[in-house]
Amino acid sequence: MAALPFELAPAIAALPFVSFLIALLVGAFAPRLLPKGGAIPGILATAGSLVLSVWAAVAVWNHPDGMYHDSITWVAGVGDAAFDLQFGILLDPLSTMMLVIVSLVAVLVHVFSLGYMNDEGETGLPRYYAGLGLFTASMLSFVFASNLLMAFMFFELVGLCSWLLIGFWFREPGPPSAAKKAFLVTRFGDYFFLVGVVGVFATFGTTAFVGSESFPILADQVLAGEGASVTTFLGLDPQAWFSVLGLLILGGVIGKSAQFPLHTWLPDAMEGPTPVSALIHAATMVAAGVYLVARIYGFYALLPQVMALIALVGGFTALFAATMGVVKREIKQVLAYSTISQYGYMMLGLGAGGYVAATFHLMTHAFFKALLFLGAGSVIIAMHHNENMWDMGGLKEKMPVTYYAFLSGSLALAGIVPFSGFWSKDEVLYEALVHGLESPILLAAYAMGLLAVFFTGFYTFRMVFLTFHGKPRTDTARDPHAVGWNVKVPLVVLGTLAAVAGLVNMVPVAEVTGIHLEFLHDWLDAGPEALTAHHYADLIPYASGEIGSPLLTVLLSAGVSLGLALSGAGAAWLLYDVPEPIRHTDRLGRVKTVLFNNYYQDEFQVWLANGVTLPLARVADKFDQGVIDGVVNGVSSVSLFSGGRIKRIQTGVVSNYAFLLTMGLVVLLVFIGVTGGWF
Amino acid sequence: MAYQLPGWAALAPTLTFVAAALVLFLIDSIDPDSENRALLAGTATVGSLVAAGFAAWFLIAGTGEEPFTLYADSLVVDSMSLFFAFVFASVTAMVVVASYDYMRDHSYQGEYYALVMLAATGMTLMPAANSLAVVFISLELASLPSYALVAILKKNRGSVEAGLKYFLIGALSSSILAYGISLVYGVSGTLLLPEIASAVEIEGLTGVLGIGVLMILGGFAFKTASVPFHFWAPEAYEGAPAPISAFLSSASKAAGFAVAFRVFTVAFPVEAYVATIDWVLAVQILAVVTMTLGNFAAATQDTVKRMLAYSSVGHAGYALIALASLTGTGSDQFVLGGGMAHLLVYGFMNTGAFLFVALAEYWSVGRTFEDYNGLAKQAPFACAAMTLFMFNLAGLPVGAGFMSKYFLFAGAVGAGFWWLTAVGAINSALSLYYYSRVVKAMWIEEPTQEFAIESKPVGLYAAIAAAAVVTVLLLPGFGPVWAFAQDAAAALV
Amino acid sequence: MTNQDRGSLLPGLAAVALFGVLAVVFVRASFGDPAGGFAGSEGVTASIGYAMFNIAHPDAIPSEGFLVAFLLIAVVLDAALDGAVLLARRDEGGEITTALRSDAAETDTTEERVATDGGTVDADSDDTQEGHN
Amino acid sequence: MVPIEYYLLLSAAVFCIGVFGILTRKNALLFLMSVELLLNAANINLVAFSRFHGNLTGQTFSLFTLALAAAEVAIGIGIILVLYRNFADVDVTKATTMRW
Repeated sequence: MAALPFELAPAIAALPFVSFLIALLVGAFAPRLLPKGGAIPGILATAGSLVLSVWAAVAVWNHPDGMYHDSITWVAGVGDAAFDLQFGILLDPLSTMMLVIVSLVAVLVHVFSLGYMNDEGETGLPRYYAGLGLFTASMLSFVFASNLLMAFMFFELVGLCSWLLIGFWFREPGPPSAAKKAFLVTRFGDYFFLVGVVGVFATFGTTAFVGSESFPILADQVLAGEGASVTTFLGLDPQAWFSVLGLLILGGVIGKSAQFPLHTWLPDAMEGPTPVSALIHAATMVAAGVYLVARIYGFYALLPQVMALIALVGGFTALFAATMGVVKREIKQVLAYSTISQYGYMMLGLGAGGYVAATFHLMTHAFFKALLFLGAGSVIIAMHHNENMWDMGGLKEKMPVTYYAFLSGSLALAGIVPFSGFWSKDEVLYEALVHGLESPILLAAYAMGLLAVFFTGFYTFRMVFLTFHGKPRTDTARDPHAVGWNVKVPLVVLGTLAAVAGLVNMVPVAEVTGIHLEFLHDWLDAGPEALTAHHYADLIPYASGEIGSPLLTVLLSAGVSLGLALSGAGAAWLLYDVPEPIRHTDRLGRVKTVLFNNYYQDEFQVWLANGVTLPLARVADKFDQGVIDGVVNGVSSVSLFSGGRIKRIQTGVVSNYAFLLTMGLVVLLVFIGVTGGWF
Repeated sequence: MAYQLPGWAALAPTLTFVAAALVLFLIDSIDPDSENRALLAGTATVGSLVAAGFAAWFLIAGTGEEPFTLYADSLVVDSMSLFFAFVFASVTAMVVVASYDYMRDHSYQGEYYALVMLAATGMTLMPAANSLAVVFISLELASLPSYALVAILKKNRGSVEAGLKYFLIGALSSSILAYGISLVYGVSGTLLLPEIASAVEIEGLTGVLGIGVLMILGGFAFKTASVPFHFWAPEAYEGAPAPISAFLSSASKAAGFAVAFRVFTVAFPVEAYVATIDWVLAVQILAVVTMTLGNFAAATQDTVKRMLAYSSVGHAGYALIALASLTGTGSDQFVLGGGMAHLLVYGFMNTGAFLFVALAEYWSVGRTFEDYNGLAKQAPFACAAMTLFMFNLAGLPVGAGFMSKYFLFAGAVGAGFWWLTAVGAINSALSLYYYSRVVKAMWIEEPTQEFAIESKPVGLYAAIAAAAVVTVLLLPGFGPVWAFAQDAAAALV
Repeated sequence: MTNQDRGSLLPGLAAVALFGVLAVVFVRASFGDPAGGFAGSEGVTASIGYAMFNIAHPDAIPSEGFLVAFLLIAVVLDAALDGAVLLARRDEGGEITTALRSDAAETDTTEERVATDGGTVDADSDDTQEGHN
Repeated sequence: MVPIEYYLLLSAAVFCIGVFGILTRKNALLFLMSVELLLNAANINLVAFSRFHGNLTGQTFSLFTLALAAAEVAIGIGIILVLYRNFADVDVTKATTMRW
C-alpha cells in the first residue's frame, strides 16, 4: 500500500483532463453554464494538480526509496518475441520537480488568460480552455510516464494540443499555416523517435526507465560486458547500435525542443495566443525534449559520440538563435528566438555532462521565460495587440508592475547576477568548460555558448529599452490600455521566482565560501540509485580539466560570462536607451554617420554593435529565413511536386494500366529471376 | 457431456453469409419490387452480425487452436481464418447498416445486399482455403460480386467507369493468378498448400516454379491493391458508392492479405525459397513502391474520396511489411501478428473514413477538400469521428491505429528489416499532411457554401459511431487483439 | 461501334517481352520423366466425377477432392448471374424492360435522378455544385 | 509422347497472345475474348501437367476454370452494356473521367 500522495498521483493528470472534458462538453451543449468560458474549472484543476504535485514531491523526499513506481500491463506479450507494454507512473525527484513546474506555470497561465482572453472579448473560449486542459493533462502524463512508449504517446498528444492552440485564431491566415508547420516539423522529428522506440523495444525487450530491467541499466551491463546480451541490428556492435538508437530518439528531442535545424516552427508558433506561447512554447512543451534526454540520461551517458553531438547542436543553436534575436522587430519574435537559444544551453549542458546544470536551467528558464511571455502579453494588451517594438517606448511609467516584473525576467535571461538565470547558465557553461578543457569538441560548443551570452544580453536589453524606455513612439503607446489584477498577479509571482529561484543551487558561492548551498544537486541525488546525479556523473565519458585551481576555474567561468552579458547589455544601453532610438539595422551602410552624430562617446562598442553584431545577426537571420526555412518548405514542396508527377501515371486509360501492370510483372520476373539465377 | 458440434459447423461464419444471401434472394424473388428497405438491410445486418458473433465465439472458445481440416483437406479452419472472418463480418455489418441510408432511393436493393453477402462469403473462405483451387475460386467469389457492386449506379458515369476498370484489371490479374497456379501445379503435381511445400522439387525447375510463385503473388497484389497491380484502386474506390468503397478497401483488401499470408507461409516457406526464388525480396520491393506511390499520390489529390483511395493503397504497403519481413525464424510470428492486428484495426478506421464520405455524399456536400470547409459546425459529431479516423490512419496515438502500426513496425525491426520501418515511418510523416488537410477543412476553414443538411441519417451515423467507438476502444483493449493476432499468426508459422 | 478498334501496337511489346521471359525459362527447364499415363482402371470421366464429389473409389485415377470447389462454383455462378442481370436490366419509369436488348444506342429518357453519388459527374450534367474534377 | 515443354511453350504463346490483345485492342468485347485466351492458356498447362503427373487434379481444376471464365464473361457483358449506355461506345479507352 503506497502512501496517499502516491495513490493520488494519477489525479495530477486526471484533474486537467476533467477540466478539458468540462470545457468541451459543457461548452458544446450549454455554454452559458460554463463560468468564464471554462477558465474557472481549468484554474481549479491545475491548482489541484499543483497541490498534489507538491505533495508528491514532499513524499518522494521522505520516501526511503526516493521514488514511487507503479504500472499496469496494457498489452501482454505473446509468443516467442514477447514483450509487455505497460502504463506506469514514475515519481522521482526529477519528475516531481517537473510536475511542480508544469502545474505551477499552468495555473498562472490560466489566471493570466482571464485577462488576455476573457477580458478582451475573445470568442471560442471553451475551445481555448479545453485545449489548455488537454495540453496540461498530456504534459503532466508525459512527465510522470514510466517508460519510453508511454512517453512517446503523450509526446505526440502535446504536439496535437500545440497544433490546436496555435491555430486558435483560425480565421486569420497566419495561425493555421503556422499550426500546420509546427505540427509537421515536430512530427518529422517524432517519426525518428518512433523508430527509436521500436528499436529500443526490439533491442532490449523493454522501454522502462527504472528498475533492474530498464533499458539504460541493460545497456550499461551490455557495454560493461556483463549480463544478458541483446539483439543488435545492421551488424553493428552494441556501442554503435545504441548510438543509432540514441540518435533516433534525439530526432524527436530536436524537433520538440526546437533545436537546429528543426527549430523553424517555433518562431511561427508565435501566431498563437500569448498565454499559449508562455505555457507551451516556452515553459513546458518545448522542455519535453530536454526533459526526455534528462529522463534517460543513464542511456545517453553511455554514448560519448552522441553526447558530443548533443553538446554541439546545443551550443550552435544557442549562438545561432541568439544572433537572430538581435534583428527582430516583434517582441514575441525576440522571445521565440531567445527560447530556442536557451534550450540550446540546456542541450549544451546535457551534452557536456552537466545533468544537474541543465535541469537547473530548465527550471529557472521555465519561470523567467513564462514571465517574459506573460509580460509581453501584458504589453500586447496595453498596445491593443500591436507587437511591433518600434511602435512602443516609454511604457515604464504607464505600467510599472509589468515593467519591473519584465525587468526581473530580463535580468535573469541575460544572466546578470544574482537573478536566477545567472546561476543556471553559469553552471551550464562551467560544466562545458571543465569538460571541454579535455575535449576539443566540447570546447567548441562551449565557445559558441559563451559567445551567445553577449548576444543574449544585447537582444534582451534592446527589447527592454525599446519597449519600456525612451519616449512613446505612437499614440497607442502614449495611452495604453490598462491591465487588470489577473494579469498582474501571475507577473508578480513569476517575477519573484525569476529573481530568487537561482538561489537553490549557487555553485560559485558554494565554491568560494565552502558553505553547502547546492540544494538542487541534493534533491536530484535523492532518488533511486540508477537515477541519481552522481550515478550519471560516474557514467559521464568525459574527463575534467581546470584552469589553475578549481576555485579559479569557477570564478573565471562566472566572471567571463557575467562580463559578456554585461557588455551585451551595455551595448544595448548605449544604442537603444535614448529618447529616439534609431533602427540601426537599417543603417548599416551609414556607419560613419551614426558614429559621428550620435555615439562618438564609445566608438568601440558601437563598432562592435554595428560592425560585427548586426551584420552577423543579419547573416544568421538570412540563413535561417532563406536556407533552413527554405529546406523545410522545400522538402514538402518536393514531396508534393513528385507526388504530382507520380500520380500522372494514373492516366485514366485502362489499357495503359494493363500495360504498366504487365511491364511491372515482367520487370519483377526478370529481377527476381536474375537474383535467383533462373536464367 | 459436452455436445460435440460436427466439423462443418466450424464454417458457421461462411454458412451464415450464404444463408443470408439465399434469404435475400428469396425475399427478392417473392417481391421483386420490394421497397421494404428495412427488411432487406435488416436481413443483411443480422446475417453479418451473426457471422461476426460466430467468429468471435469460436475465437474465444478456442475452436481454432487445433486446426480443422475439412473436405479432403481443401479447407482449414484455424484461429487465423476465424480472426479474419471476424474482420470481414464486422466490416460487412458496418457497410450494410450504412447502406440502409445511402441506397435509400435506389432500385435493386435486394440484389445489392445479396451481392454484398456473397462477396463476404468469398472473403471468409479465402483465409480458410487450403488448396489453390479453393483459393482461386473463393477469390473469384469475392471479386465477381464486387465488380457488379462498383458499377451498380448504372446511370452514373463514374460508377460505370470504375466498374469497367476494376473488372478489366481484375480479369487480367485473375488470369495471371490462374496461370501461376497452373505452373505451380506443374512443378509440384498437387494443389494442396502443405503438399506443395513438401512435394516441390526445385532441381531444374526453379524458373518455372518461380514464375508461378510470382504470378500468384501478382494475383494477390491485385486483391490488396499493391503497386503495380493497384491501378484499378483509385478509380474503383472513387467511383463506387462510398459504402462499397469502404467494403473493398477494408474487407476485400484484408482478404487478399489473409490469403497471401496463408499461401506464402504454408506453401512457399521462406527458408526453402530464399536462395532461389526470393519472393520476400519481391514483396519488399512491392511494399516500398506501394507505400511511397500511395502516399505521394494521395498528398496531391483535390478530392477527399480519391485521397482516401490512394491512402488505402499506401496502407496496403504498410500491411505488405508483414509479408516482407518474414525470415523463417522466430520473429515471423510477431510480425505476421502485427500485420493481422493492423488489418483488424484498419478495417474499422478505414471503413469509418469512407462511411463519412458516404455521409457527405448523402448530404451532397461535394467532393473536394474545400467543399468540406466548416462542415464541423453543422455536424460536429460526425466530423469528430472523421477527425479520429484521420488521426488514426496517420498513426497518432488517439486510437488503436497507432498501436497496430507500432507493433507492425516493431515486428519488422525485430526481424532485422529496420529500413522497411524507416520507409514506413517517412511515409507516415507525409500521410499526416493530407489527413490533416481534411481535419483542417472541417474544423478550421470558414464554410464556402451553404450546407443543405436536413437530416441526420440513422444508419450512417450508427455505422460511423460504431467504427469510431471500436477504433478508440481498441486502444486500451489492444491486449486481447494482440493475443488473438498472435494466435492467428502462430497457426501459420 | 468503335471506329478504330486497334490501338497502338507499341504496348504489345510488353506481351512480347513477357513471352520472351516465359520462353527462356520454359525451354531451359528440365522436367523429369512423365508418370506415363494414368493409374487406375476407371475412365477419366468417371474419375473426374468421383473427384468432384470427394468419393473415394478404389479404382479411380488419383485426384484431390473438389467438393468444396464444386459447391463454391455453384455460388459463384449464382452471384455472376445475379450481377449480370442486375447490370443488364433496363428500367424505364419503374418498368423493367427486356434485358440484353440490342438497340443499345438508346438515349436515356428517364428524368429520374441518380439517387446516390458515386463517381465524378460527367462534364455536361447540370450538376453545377460539383465542378471540380 | 509429346514432351511437356512443348505444351508449356504453347500455353505461353496463347497467354502472351491474350496479353497482346488486351494491350492493343480498345474494344471491350475483344478484351473479354483475350481474357478467355489467358484462362485457356492456364487450362492447357493444367491438362498437360495432369497427364504428366498421372493424377486428375489438374484436369478437374481446369473444368472449374472454364466455369469461372463463363461467370466472368457474364459479369463482363453486364458491365459492357452499362458502359455502352453511358458512353455510347464500347471503347475501353473512352471512359477516362477519373484520373490522376
